[in-house]
Amino acid sequence: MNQTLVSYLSQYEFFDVLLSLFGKNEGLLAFTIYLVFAGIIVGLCATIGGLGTYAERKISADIQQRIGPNRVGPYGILQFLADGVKMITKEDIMPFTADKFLFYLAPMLALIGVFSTLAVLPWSNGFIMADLNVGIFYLIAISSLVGVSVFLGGYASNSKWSMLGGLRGASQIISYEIPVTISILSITLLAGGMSFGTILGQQEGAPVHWFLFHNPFAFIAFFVYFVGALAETNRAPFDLPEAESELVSGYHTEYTGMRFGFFALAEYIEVFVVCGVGSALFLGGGNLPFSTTFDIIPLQLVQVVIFMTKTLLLYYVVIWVRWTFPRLRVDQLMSICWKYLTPIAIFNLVGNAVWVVVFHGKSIAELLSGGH
Amino acid sequence: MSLTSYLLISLVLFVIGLVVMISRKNIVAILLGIELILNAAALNFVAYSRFVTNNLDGHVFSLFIIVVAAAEAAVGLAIVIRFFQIKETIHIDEATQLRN
Amino acid sequence: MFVQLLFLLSASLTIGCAIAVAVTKNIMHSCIFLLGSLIGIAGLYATLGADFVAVTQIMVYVGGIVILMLFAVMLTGGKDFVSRAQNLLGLAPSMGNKWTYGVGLSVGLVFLLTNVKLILSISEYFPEKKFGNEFPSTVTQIGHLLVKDHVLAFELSSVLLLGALVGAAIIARPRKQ
Amino acid sequence: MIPAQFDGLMPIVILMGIAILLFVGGHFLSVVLSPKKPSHLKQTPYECGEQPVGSAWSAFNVRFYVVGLIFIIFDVESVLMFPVAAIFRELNDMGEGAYALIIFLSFISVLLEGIAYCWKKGDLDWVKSFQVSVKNNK
Repeated sequence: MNQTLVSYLSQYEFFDVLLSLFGKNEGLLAFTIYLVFAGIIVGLCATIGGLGTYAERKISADIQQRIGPNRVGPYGILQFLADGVKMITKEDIMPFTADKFLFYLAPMLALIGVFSTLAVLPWSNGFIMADLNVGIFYLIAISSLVGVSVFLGGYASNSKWSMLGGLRGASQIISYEIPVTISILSITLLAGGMSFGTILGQQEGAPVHWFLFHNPFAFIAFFVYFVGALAETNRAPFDLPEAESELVSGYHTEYTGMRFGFFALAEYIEVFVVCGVGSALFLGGGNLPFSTTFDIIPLQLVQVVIFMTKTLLLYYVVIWVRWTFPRLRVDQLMSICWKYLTPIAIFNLVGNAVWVVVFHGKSIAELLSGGH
Repeated sequence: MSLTSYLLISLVLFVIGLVVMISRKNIVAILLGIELILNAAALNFVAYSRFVTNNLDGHVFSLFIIVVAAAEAAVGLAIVIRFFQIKETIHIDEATQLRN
Repeated sequence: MFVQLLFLLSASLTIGCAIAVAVTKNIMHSCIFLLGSLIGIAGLYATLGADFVAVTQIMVYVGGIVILMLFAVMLTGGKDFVSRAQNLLGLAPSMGNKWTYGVGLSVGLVFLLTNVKLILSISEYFPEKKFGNEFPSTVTQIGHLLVKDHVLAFELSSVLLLGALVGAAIIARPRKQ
Repeated sequence: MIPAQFDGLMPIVILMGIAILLFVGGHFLSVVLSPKKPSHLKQTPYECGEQPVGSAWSAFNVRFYVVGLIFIIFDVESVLMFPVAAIFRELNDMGEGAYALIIFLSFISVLLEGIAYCWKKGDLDWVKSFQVSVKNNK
């Protein structure tokens, strides 16, 4: 059964007060709650995306021993607001050869694809807007809209750089979806379900219960997932679709102003989402480091903080990787995906299946403690 | 929201798919029509599974329809690409080598 | 209320985009409208309580087939083909002439009307079922069906896909000239 | 009252609506605030200062299609594996672990055959055609 935010909140007393305030109209109340939370989450993610651009520049400056942005606000922290204002007030240029309809549609598809994934992102085990039965599967599926939007963005511009970037981007995103999907499949196999509630419920308590440490195959699966997720979000060292030294700016060469801003926003939120999924699937998500049956709202907020910490740490690693490794060539990109990651991911899947059958789904920690 | 409404949608979708297949001369567009028709069939299966039977066999059938549609699209588009390499066009009227 | 709204939204998206597929001249736009239509069908599946099938629809069609079609359009000349493409209003049926077109249309109309008559009476026999509040996960049931009742189809589908992969790769592989 | 399984659909629809509203709103804002001085030169596609020759919409290399082809087959197979993986532990607890494992492994082995075939035939090599032509020239 799908657990949702509303069904979670309905166990508290203030829900009844709210319900009477809405004249016993549960549908309207649910709609309002979802709307408010969706607004909060989108605002939060947009801020994180904006701060992501700032963090990226600041960290890269740190790595390259520069100062980085330091003019707008204290330590330049308001830089992303200045960038946003600049993007809104930029002139909107569209090539006269462009396919106008698709040119408008592409950034919108990217936004829809990324925002829809936020519905199932588990901030804590109560604050998850919709804990669908098909949670993680839904997330993979709907985020493939981004691949379509990258291709369309490249196609619609009718510029050679954009076209090359779009084709490369689409083929890269779909290729790396395979190792990512198969890694997630092995976690589904270990957890016995696709909903984030089930997956997080299996990892409660100390870090040894995380799926990362469940068995050696799951440990490898995390790295396959992470590398695949880097490539799927077009992050360096897999940023070939927007390689500035060869393709100018890739699929969004011709995009200016607000539409470029939407592409960038979608990309940064997507990085956040894949980091969040990584931390929920492998690193225990927002689970407290001890088991408790006690459940109040402040404890949930602590969980949100834990989840955000893990996710932002992964986010930091993503940025760190970007400024450490050189970019790959296209042939290396494809051979890494199909000749290394996919066979390794399939091997992990088989290993996990055998592990579940042989050890009855027990993790290493359980086996060790059971042995005593 | 009854079975009727789903069947009507499925019927309309099927007819539109048929019209696309008949009226377009681009082979890729004909494949688009086939996808619409397959989807109409799959929608019927799920609707019947919800309203008529009490099990999920209809869902499994739709799953297999989607699988077959993927295989069909892969092979069909490969044929289209090969056809284009030979004939330099994907006009359906150019596919006349088997005539006579 | 919400489910009805979702149904109306999905149904109008499905039918509207399907009509757009039929009447758009540009094949690239047709592919995108097909994508809209397929997402609408996923919404319809969701209103039927078939969450797994809905997500599969999005995953396979949006993530796979539509991208493949976009690639194929690009590989076969892309925009250049648009000028030669025939649409519904161009009145150039690919099979037969205007006369056969007219006969086909009238026969189709009769067929459609009888079908509609048939379909409209069907809900008297199968009244609408209310969803129970606790709903068993379709994923678990589909999994059990796949490994028990439909295990042969499940295994054979992998063989089918292997055949499709090998066949399509042979056909599409670039050749040395 | 919304049935439980539709309750989860509402946030998805709301988020999609927010995405569309954000797009439209951002567009509206940029239309109001941004300058409008179009010129022919500004609106030509960027090609590093050169005059663009021809359209970018031309036929591309078929390798992209082969990659998409391998992808879609794997995609569909992983879709079919998801429900089986989700009940794998349940089957194992029911004592049918070996049966489930055999089904699962035979499915995956067919998948592996596919990737092995493509690997052998060189569909996974991005620069295969280049290497062939170098060999022929020697």
